Amino acid sequence: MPDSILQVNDVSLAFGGVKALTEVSFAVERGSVFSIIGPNGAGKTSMLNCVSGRYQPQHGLINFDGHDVTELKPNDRARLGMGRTFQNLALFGHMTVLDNIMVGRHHLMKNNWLTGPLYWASPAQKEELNHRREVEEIIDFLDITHVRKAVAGTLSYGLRKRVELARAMALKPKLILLDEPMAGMNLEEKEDMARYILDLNEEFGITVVMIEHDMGVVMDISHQVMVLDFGKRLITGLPEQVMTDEHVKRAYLGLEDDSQLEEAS
Amino acid sequence: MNFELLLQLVINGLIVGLLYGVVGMCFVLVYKSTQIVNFAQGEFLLIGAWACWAMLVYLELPFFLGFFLSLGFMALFGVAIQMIVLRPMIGEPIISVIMITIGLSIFFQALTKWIFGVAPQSFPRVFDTQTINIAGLNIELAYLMSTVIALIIMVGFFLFFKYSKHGLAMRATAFDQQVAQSLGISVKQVFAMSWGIAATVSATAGVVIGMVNGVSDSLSVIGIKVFPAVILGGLDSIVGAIVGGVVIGVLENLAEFFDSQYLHIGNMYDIAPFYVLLIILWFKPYGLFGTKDIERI
Amino acid sequence: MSSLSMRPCGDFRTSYKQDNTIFETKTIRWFTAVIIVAACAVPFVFDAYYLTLFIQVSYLGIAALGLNILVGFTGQISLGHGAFFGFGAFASAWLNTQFSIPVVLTIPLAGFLTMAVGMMFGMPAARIKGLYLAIATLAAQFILEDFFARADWFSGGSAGSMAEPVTLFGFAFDSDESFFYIALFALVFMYIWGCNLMRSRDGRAFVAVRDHYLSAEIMGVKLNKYRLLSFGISSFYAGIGGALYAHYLGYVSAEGFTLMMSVQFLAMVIIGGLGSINGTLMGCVFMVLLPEFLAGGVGLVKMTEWGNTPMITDGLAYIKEMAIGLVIILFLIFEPEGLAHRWQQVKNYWKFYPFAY
Amino acid sequence: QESVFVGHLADMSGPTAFVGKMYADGVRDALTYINNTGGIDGTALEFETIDYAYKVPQAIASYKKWKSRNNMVAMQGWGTADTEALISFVAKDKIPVYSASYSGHLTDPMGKNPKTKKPAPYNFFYGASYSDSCRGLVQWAAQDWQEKRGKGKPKFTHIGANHPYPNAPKAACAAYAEELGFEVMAPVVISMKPGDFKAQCLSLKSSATNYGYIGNLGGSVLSLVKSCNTVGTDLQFMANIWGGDRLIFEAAGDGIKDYIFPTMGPFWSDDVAGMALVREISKVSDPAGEQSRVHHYMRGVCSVYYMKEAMLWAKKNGGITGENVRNGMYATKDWVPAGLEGVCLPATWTAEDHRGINQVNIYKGNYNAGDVKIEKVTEVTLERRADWLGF
Amino acid sequence: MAEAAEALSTPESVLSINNIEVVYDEVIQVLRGVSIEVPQGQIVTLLGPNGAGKSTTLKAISGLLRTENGEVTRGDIHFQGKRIDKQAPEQVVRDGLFQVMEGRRIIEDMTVIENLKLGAYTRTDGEIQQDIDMVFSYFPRLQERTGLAGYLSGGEQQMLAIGRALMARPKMICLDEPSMGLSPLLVKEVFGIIDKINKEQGITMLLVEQNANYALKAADYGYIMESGKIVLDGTKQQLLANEDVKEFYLGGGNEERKSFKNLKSYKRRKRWL
Ligand SMILES: Nc1ncnc2c1ncn2[C@@H]1O[C@H](COP(=O)(O)OP(=O)(O)OP(=O)(O)O)[C@@H](O)[C@H]1O
Ligand SMILES: Nc1ncnc2c1ncn2[C@@H]1O[C@H](COP(=O)(O)OP(=O)(O)OP(=O)(O)O)[C@@H](O)[C@H]1O
Ligand SMILES: [Mg+2]
Ligand SMILES: [Mg+2]
Repeated sequence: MPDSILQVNDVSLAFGGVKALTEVSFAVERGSVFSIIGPNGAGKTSMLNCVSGRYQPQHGLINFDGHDVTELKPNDRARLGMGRTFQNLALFGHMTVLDNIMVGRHHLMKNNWLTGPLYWASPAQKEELNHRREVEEIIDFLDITHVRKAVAGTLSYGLRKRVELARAMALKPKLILLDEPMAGMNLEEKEDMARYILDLNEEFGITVVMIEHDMGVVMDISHQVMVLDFGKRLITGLPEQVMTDEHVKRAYLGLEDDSQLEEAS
Repeated sequence: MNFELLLQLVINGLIVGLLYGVVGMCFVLVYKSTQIVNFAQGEFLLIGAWACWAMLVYLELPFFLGFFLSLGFMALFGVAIQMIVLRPMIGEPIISVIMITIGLSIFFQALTKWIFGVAPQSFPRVFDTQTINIAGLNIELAYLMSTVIALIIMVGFFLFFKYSKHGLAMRATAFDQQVAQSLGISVKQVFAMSWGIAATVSATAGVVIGMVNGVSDSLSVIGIKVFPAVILGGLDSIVGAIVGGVVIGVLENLAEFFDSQYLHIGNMYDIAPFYVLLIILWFKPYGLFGTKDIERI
Repeated sequence: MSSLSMRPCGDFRTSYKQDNTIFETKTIRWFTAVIIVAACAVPFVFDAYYLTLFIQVSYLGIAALGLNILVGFTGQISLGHGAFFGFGAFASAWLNTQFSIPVVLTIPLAGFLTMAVGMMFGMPAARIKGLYLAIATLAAQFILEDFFARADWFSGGSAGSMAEPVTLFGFAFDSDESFFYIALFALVFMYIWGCNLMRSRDGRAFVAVRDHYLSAEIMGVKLNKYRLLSFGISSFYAGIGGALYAHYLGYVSAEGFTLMMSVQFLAMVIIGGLGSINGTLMGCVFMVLLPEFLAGGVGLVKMTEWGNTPMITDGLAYIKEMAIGLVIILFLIFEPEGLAHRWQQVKNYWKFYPFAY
Repeated sequence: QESVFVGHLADMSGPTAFVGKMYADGVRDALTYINNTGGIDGTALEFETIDYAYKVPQAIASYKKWKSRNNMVAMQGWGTADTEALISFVAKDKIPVYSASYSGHLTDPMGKNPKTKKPAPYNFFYGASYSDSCRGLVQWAAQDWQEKRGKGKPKFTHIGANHPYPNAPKAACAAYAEELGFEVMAPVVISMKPGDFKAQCLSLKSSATNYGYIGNLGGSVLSLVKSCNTVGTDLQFMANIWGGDRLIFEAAGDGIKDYIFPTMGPFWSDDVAGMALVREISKVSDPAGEQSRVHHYMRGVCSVYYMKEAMLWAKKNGGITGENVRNGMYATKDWVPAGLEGVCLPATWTAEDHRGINQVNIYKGNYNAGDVKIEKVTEVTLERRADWLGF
Repeated sequence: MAEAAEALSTPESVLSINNIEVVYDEVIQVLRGVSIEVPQGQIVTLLGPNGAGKSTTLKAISGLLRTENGEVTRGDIHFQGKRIDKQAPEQVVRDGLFQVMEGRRIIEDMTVIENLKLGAYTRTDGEIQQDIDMVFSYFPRLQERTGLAGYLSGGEQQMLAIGRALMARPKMICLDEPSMGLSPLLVKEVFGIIDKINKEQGITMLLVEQNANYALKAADYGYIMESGKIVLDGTKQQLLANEDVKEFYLGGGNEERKSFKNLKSYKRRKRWL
């Protein structure tokens, strides 16, 4: 059995009458790119929320990197090395980009409300600067140097997505969860984003779980794809396998006559 | 245990509580449509009561005429305040707007003191019998009247928010002014309407309380008393405001009962509701009827 | 927090250390130093009336800084800050008279005691949000006020309690001139503390919690800890401010710490600018000087002919109060984001000068 | 000396403005009148009135301002909280303060009584202390109970806010009531702001209190009387010095019956020798002479005139300084300021005892269809008991 | 570009933007002279990279700029011959120009139906129920969601936002990235709907999109914006044939579409400026 960093067993989640997830199981191999696709409202984001601790599944187990995290608080999961971005942008709107990313370093830093204010007289300054250096590297990597000091709330949509990614990377995660990282981007930017994702996967060795609607991207960069529909797992497999599945075609792609996607598959 | 006293206190609490409820509803109305916590609520009561008092005493109008005229005046007043002071604040941080209402409260409290003095003034007699007796407790007629008015207003508000187009528009405005504008809702109109209504209804309460206790600047204290009531019921619930008001009213009186009979701590009447408020909020963070914030990500 | 970094051209940063400083430019650093030195000379230049105002600014300013950490940075409205301020005042006096701890020590101790009380009342913050929390703090205000008037052992009850002056190495700081230095030191210390807090780990966590608590939690910030901690720190500031106030006045009365005082602190924070340390001090100066200016204005009115009618002279007190309300209103209408914002815009203007953008 | 400075603190817009305004008028008019008629033997009284709205910090700030800027020699103060807050300051700075707070604490200049928190050597007031006037009322109540042949022990309740001013006589008066054979009930707390006090009245009713001492003033007293009438209590209200005057009756209207209150001087309409001067003084702010002043106004005038006499003495004995003015207060016994005979009661201050007067006049008032009827009930002179000094 | 704009400024253009400049916060200039013409009954699309100022342009049209501390400092905007750049946003809506804002922006604490009803706020006719049914027939998923709209999934919210615009029955709709976050199937459907209401109801559209393929196919005319300036415009055919557009917006120029996997870290970037 391959080494899986994330195992989700039989997770079910319901909101009142709405069954968002029904007995979903999957495993993500360490170092891979794992995509979740599915129609709108299928429960993809809910799945991510269960993994990152925003929602408590009513049933099922989630194992991350050898720890049972099912009951853990979100901040403790972050500590274990789980970063994520959000579908409906969740940046700290009034902070600068730099500070936003520095928040990602939170759990790696030690200074607190007593030592931090003593700044010069404590290790705080050194610590701050060390982390700042690493954050700058991430900023460089994602090409957002020019907006480093801008207030996050005033950025355009696409840039904000990139800052979110930077913030998630700052956590030094082993696993990163991306919720529609390419929504609202044009082709060129999607290419950039794909490049970043690949780099962070290949160079930094971070496992990626990604929700995305752009089939081209999903096909090209993921190692495994899972399809959700109405809260249930439809199929898990290699991209080519998934793309040719009849159910998937009907429920999700609807690509009878779409030449572009055909050529992609 | 002194059951007679207990019963009388509870009845007293119910009746006073309903009045808190009415004022609370105005609060909720403004909050629901503008997200503004109106710290000048008490001053609306005060100004309404003084306006009515002036019409009856200076102009010597008959009660009902004076009363309705002052309601009309208050509607205009509410709209005017909104136009002059709150309109420029549309889209500004909520807390700045709250601070503005605090400024208004300071301003109007001083203004009424200047115009009408610091001494409390009594309303002229309106009803032949001022009180009636329920279970051995004398209750002012004005209070009973207000009970009826309270219920009518409550049902009205409830239907308004649930079903009317303007009610929807108000809620939308409260949620997101920018989106509301993008839907063609005139935020200005919505604000004007809600402040107008709130001022009018508060004035009613002000007149009722003024008839019982006399008119003085302390009427504005009701504005603070109503806070726990509204929070208890849930900031955005019309029914909650009434229930919260009644709960606070009864609580005060129960506190007085236990204090005077057993505890002898003193001042429990004023403080106990706040302890209870903290306890209730602990278990129901959005009050009894308030809607939870949507926490989706 | 500006969207542009305001640095004159040619002043480049060569290290992150330089980029992280509190004072953005050399000029500002010099300017600040000059201000502090100049402040030290105040007692020799100004008379006691101005000194009282300076001292008022410092103890109120310290408390307001704390409130801004809570309201401006963590986004939790508190209506009980005045009561916490009062608690600090009583606590310091109590520690000093009851346990004979020297005042220099009771002041920070009172800060920590108030911090504990603040966290106790902040506990609901873990569950309650927004205006519900604001009203819970209103409850704290009234409960504490009642406590002051009742707890004879602690506050001297409704009669109040005495507070000894600060003494250090046998020297008593009991005059305005000498106390001024204590106040100045405390203010500068707490100011720097605040600035440093906001540029280090926990300060960022506060702002993150304010801006988006859900994502903050997922980024590894312990929500409840920081919600509570910000109550604690803000009360700590309030406690320090209150303690200074107590030992300055020499007497603490149960009556002083009303809702109105809490509102006044809020006004300082909002007028100064939410989430701005410098703004808070500006707001504080504004709120302290406002009544003084108005008193002056009122005096002028009295001298005019039309102003000398009984209607006006009898109403002067009210006119003054109305003016306070009015100034707050007008101020917020024209500068809803506070003095700090205006200051920023002025700076931006000069940065780009002579171009408009 | 060409002129000396006197600070004047007043509450004309705060919670005690109801009476604060009238007292302040008395002080202001008197100060102005003294200046208009030649000052202190040629020395003008410079003064400034500050409306501090009953806020302690503002009072202290004003005090410091006057002290440092104006070289103040004496102060006319007002409230209980601020006066007590200033005790140590004025003692250190040697500036006599004539307050309108009649708190018993202020009467012990040497701190002789163990109950005294801190000695108040520079505090003076014209009037019987709150404790003493409450004692006077209790004395009257005991007699009244006997006359009415009430059965059993009469019950006594202190009613008022939990604030320094209403609380000032609470313990002292309760102790004395107990001494006289009253059953002292748990105090009833009502706020200083008017409101609906029916709940408190219901508990007063159910505890069957016979005599209720009102520690508050103004609007809240009115509310209390009204609420209790609605509830139908059967108790005898006894107000403190600030809680009873013509305006209370006018504002309360029909509801008010047999209301007992103390004074320390005559009413406007009384025909006493000193009234002529008071009327002259009143013309300062009311040239037409239309207003009829309440007794608080007169106490304001007395307060200033005792100070004036002390200053005259000081001028002759080394110049008007704070210390000399204080000594001037001790110079004579049983004295009345010149021209105010009958208006101010003869008073005595000594270096050991600042209980200026210990006499209380007790009145009963009624309102009847637009008519205020006030009649004198009795006059009580209290002992100068050592254990009552400063308590 | 200038001549193209001139060619278009025929009397039939409903919306014409004339050389506008927009400044945020009194100092941050975002648009630097943008001119756009939208002819009656047509679909015009506005493409461009992140941060180019597309959303800003739409906000300038609908008057919402002012709620964000922004200001049109130069130029003017005319809708049906009437100048609207100084008008209040609600008046613009009443005039018949509706904007679907970026990022869904539904009223989260109301139900789906209430949200739809709000879309029809400016209408006074009684056919609202009919239109609600119409929206449900477009997006059947919405009908099943009876709870508060805030609990809808991202895509469902997007559907609701589009549905709400349809409820207003405007003369013109400005759509800000309508396909964002929708599944491929739905993207196609949404463009189908856009096409349909354009053809059937004759509603003019200004479409800001990132999905250039679909957008250009649906549109009659297109503009490309970068850093606050229009850098290229032309008819659908012109743009589809343009090499740069092909490479940077449509994917795959002459050769086959390249795989995302094989992109180089360094890429050729086209900037028209
Ligand atoms: N907190 C919640 N309360 C109630 N219902 C919820 C909640 N969160 C999600 N849902 C419902 O669960 C279903 C799944 O939502 P989810 O956000 O996971 O979908 P999704 O797959 O991410 O869709 P999309 O691609 O549109 O974002 C939706 O129907 C949604 O309405
Ligand atoms: N409220 C604001 N205050 C200051 N600057 C702003 C504001 N809104 C937008 N901007 C700036 O204006 C520029 C254009 O933003 P806009 O949102 O119009 O871009 P866009 O073309 O819609 O991009 P995207 O495709 O990412 O949505 C950006 O650089 C952004 O930072
Ligand atoms: Mg989703
Ligand atoms: Mg955009």
